[in-house]
Amino acid sequence: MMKGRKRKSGSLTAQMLDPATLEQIALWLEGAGVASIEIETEDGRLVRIVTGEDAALRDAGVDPVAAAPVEPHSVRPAKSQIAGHFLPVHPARDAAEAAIGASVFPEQIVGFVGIGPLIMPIRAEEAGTLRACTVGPGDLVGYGDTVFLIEPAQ
Amino acid sequence: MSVMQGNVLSTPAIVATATADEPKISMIGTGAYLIEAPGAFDLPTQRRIWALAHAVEDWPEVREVVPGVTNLLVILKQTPEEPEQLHLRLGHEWDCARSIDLSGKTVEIPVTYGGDNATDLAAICDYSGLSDREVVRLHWQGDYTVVALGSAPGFGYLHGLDPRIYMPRKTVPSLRMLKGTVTIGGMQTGVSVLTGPNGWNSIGFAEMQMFEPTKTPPALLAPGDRVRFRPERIEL
Amino acid sequence: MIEVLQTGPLNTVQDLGRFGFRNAGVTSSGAMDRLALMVGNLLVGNAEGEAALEIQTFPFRLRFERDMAVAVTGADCEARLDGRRLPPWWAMPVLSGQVLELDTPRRAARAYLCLAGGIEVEPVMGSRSTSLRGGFGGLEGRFLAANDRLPVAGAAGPAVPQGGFGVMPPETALAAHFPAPEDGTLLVRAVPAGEYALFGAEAERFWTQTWKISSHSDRTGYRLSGEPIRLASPVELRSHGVVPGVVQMPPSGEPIIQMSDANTAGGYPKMAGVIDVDLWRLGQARIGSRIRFVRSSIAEAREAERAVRAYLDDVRCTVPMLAQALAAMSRR
Amino acid sequence: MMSPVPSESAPRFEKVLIANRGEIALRVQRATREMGLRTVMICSEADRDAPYRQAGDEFVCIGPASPRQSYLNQAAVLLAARATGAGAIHPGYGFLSENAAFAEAVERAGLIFIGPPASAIRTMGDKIAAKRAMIEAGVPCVPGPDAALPEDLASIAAIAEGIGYPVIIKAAGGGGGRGMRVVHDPSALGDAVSVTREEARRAFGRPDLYIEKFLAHPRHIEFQVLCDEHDNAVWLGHRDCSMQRRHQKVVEEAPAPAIPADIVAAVGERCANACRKIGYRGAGTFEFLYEDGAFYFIEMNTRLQVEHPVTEMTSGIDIVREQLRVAQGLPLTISQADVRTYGHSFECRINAEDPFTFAASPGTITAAQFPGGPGVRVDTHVTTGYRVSPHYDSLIAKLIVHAPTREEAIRRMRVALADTAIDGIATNLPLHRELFAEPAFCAGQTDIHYLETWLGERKK
Repeated sequence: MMKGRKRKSGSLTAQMLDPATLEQIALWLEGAGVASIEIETEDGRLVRIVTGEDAALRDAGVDPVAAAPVEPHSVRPAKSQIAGHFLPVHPARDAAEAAIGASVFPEQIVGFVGIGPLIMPIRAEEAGTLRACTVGPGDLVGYGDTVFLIEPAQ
Repeated sequence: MSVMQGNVLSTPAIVATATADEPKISMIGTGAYLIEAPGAFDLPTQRRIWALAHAVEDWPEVREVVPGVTNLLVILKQTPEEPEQLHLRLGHEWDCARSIDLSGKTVEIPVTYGGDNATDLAAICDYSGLSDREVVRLHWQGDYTVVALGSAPGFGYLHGLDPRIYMPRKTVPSLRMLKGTVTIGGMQTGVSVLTGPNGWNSIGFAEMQMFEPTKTPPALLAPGDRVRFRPERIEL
Repeated sequence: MIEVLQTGPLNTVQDLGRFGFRNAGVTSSGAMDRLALMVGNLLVGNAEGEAALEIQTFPFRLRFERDMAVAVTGADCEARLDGRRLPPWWAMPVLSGQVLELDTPRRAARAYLCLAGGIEVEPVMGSRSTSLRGGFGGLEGRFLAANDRLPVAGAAGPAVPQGGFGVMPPETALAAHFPAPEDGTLLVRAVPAGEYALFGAEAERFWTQTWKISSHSDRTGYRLSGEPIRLASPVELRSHGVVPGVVQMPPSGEPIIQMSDANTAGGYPKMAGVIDVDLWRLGQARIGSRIRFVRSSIAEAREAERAVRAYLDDVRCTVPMLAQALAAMSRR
Repeated sequence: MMSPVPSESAPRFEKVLIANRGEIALRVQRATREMGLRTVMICSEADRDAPYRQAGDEFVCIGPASPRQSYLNQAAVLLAARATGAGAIHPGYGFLSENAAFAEAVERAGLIFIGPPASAIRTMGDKIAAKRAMIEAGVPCVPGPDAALPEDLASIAAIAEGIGYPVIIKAAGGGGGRGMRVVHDPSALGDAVSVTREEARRAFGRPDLYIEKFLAHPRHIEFQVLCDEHDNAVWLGHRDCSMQRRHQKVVEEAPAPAIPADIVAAVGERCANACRKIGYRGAGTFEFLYEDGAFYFIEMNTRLQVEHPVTEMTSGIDIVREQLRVAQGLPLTISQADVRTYGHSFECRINAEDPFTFAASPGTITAAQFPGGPGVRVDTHVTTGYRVSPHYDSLIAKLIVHAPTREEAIRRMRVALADTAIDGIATNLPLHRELFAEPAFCAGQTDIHYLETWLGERKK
């Protein structure tokens, strides 16, 4: 069953500037060993999110030397094409189609949206690395809502 | 598929069936009732089963009926809402069922008795104490009635076998009995319709097509039909 | 047309089965997992009973010879379209020349490939199901072989959305209406049948023990292995009609469950009948896997049937909605 | 037949999807929440950041900005309801509110359409069928046969005589002044018929002509009705919506000034009866032209209307709440005997448009200030910083006042208008301010041509 968590869909900018989301993204970045990330919003603005110092990474058990170097380039969203509830993993499978940190190719399915008895895919628009998921399992997402952040391949 | 086939060719050695005068009505799963007539396997009982089949097949909840040997399987379109009610109605219908004599056609089947396909003839002779000629004669002189079709497409269970040539089915079935083999199983006889494992005893061979899927009806025989075997050749 | 490039044995064309000829000894045949077939058909806009391919031996590869919409349901075979991995229970448009590959599933036994319009082999006695035993129906009454080409009818329903879409698998969507497996043992609901009482106290073991599906199992029936349950003296019945789901007890004492290609007649004592609505789950049980019978009732069966019906209706109603919504969104 | 009244404890639905945007989405949502129901609000990409997004339980974007891809995308609306588990859909006004096919699709999907049955929407959407149904129910209609005129002039003259002069001859396929001729006396009939018929043949390819009573100076008067499933139908008084430009209402008031109470009551009763007769359900409006003490039915709006607040102010009845109750299968909270109207109410539609050229004025509102005080109601979805999208209707707020008398209500509206300020975009506030200073308007009883004439003269 879907979790009935209240979730508002909104623009990427609005989502980015939400303190809770910022904090969450920072956590993911830390988890991925990434120091900062720049996100291009739909109105062309660049939002840079910088995580704590190296010390914070060490505290989190992440070796800063091993942290992937992140060039200051933009991150692309993978969006839902329809309103429904986010399914990170296909209900008949044990694992996600693509894990955070994995490379994805254009059109690859990275997650799902459940609409009653049906399921719609969320796809990567271009090749890159799946960096973060911006919504929780079972959350209500809308048309055009960003669900994943993908760092494009060079 | 072979493993599941042996059981269908039954000889009523020990028969667990209904009590003296009440039919036994039971469900198989959620969508079928089996009505088993009381008493012996005889034509009057079988005719009453046919009458029951005839009465029930047009009930709106019934998808198909399958007459067996003194029994009737009633397959429903869906799981009944009130299974007890349906049980009672079937019982009542049996009470009302009177013998009907299906005005069947007469089918004459040319048979080559003996020969390569009559691998069990010797065993029947041993069991009955009759000569092979006697066995063959008693078989083709018989006047048979199709009791039911089943076990394989178009296979008819024939009633009317001379008790002198009753022969229990084999404990070890033949692995590849040819389609068209004329066989005896217990108190019944028939012509096999598929090539494959078979526990009945072979005494001859018939060329006649018993089943053609594209024909209407696809099966040559129907319950109530009369069957005569005509000895075309006897190779002993 | 579709062309089979690679296949194992025993993969056949199946629909919901052939009815009305059991009294002539003709088995009903039809998909082992009828629910997967129905859902697959609904996804591509077909009536729920159109003919599809039942794939139970792998690997299986096939090429589409024209653009069409297809759905793969049932067991998760890690399907790949031109090498690109597809989620299970998935429908999508395919292009002429594209190749679909299905690999041995890790769970479940059978996958269904439904095509918009349905496989257009000639119906025999009202059905396109293959009767392997009878040698008719489906593709010349036989199982598929490499280089076979099968005709596909024109699609009648709305177009399947470009990017593909899926359906909540019945196991998830209907979880509340089916008993969950216990330690990997499939729980199959059944009601006692005609000769149940003959087994007396022994019958209890039928429910309590775990049975293994033996390797002598196929579309005709599943032979189960376990601690035998025998009668004091063997009983044979007069030959009578049987249906899929009947659990027979041969003298060996190990049950046989008749499946889609069930014999039309039998004479072994009948211990129980699997409720119809649980047969699709049994159809996905693999050889070597374990099952346990759970005593059920007609009322419980009806309840589950209602839930399945509601699920199918929901899918039928929502699929065109999704297609229309996406079509309206892509029109400028 | 009375259907059983469902108990309050087993509602037909617990979650309502509001298939609309802007002020009406917010209006419906408030009533829904008051009733303890949960809400799903949908939006297009253009309305993603709508200020009301925080108010409901769930808020979800269903498609791109273009209405056809979102608010008019029936399947997307139904899917959103399916995805969120909403049991009912409130269509508001506009968009899908009078779409019989949508109402049917909602019911087919097992959901409740908060509005009349599809059949009623369909009947009332067909002008001829609606007129026939109203004649049958005894609601007065514009005199004139529903059939094309015969060929011979004598028969036509007899029909015209029966209707009473002046009459209007209309070409089938004509409209907007083309292919129409007003005939004031019998002597002019022959020429008018032959000229119009020729025009019809040439311009529209069909020679068919229709004849109708011509109303020179009608007022637009409408009756609000409410019906439930238990054979109760009430009318909640009437409104005057004559202040129109190109059929767009600009100012509405309740009650309509200076119409004898007995005539009003007779027509109101017939409207309620008509509802019972056609099996109507929910809220609806009967629109009439009124001239020389007589009402002529023009159409029925099978939905909630923009101007419903003026009736709420004078009757004290929450129309949206009643709609929701009816959809739950509950009876109306009131019977006709309970309906009491009091005082006078005005509504000004504040649009994001140039007040006199009426050119749409999308953009960001840099400051928004709304009035308050006794008898003042503002229905709006905009706040400072709101971006008015070019994709949708330009209505950004409704200013509603209520006072014991029409004169007091006018004074109250003047103050309210003065206290309203919307910066950053052009609005029609200046038009409203001028109108409420206009003596003829303030005197009341202006006809449907008044505003356009006044605007024309103002230009000179």
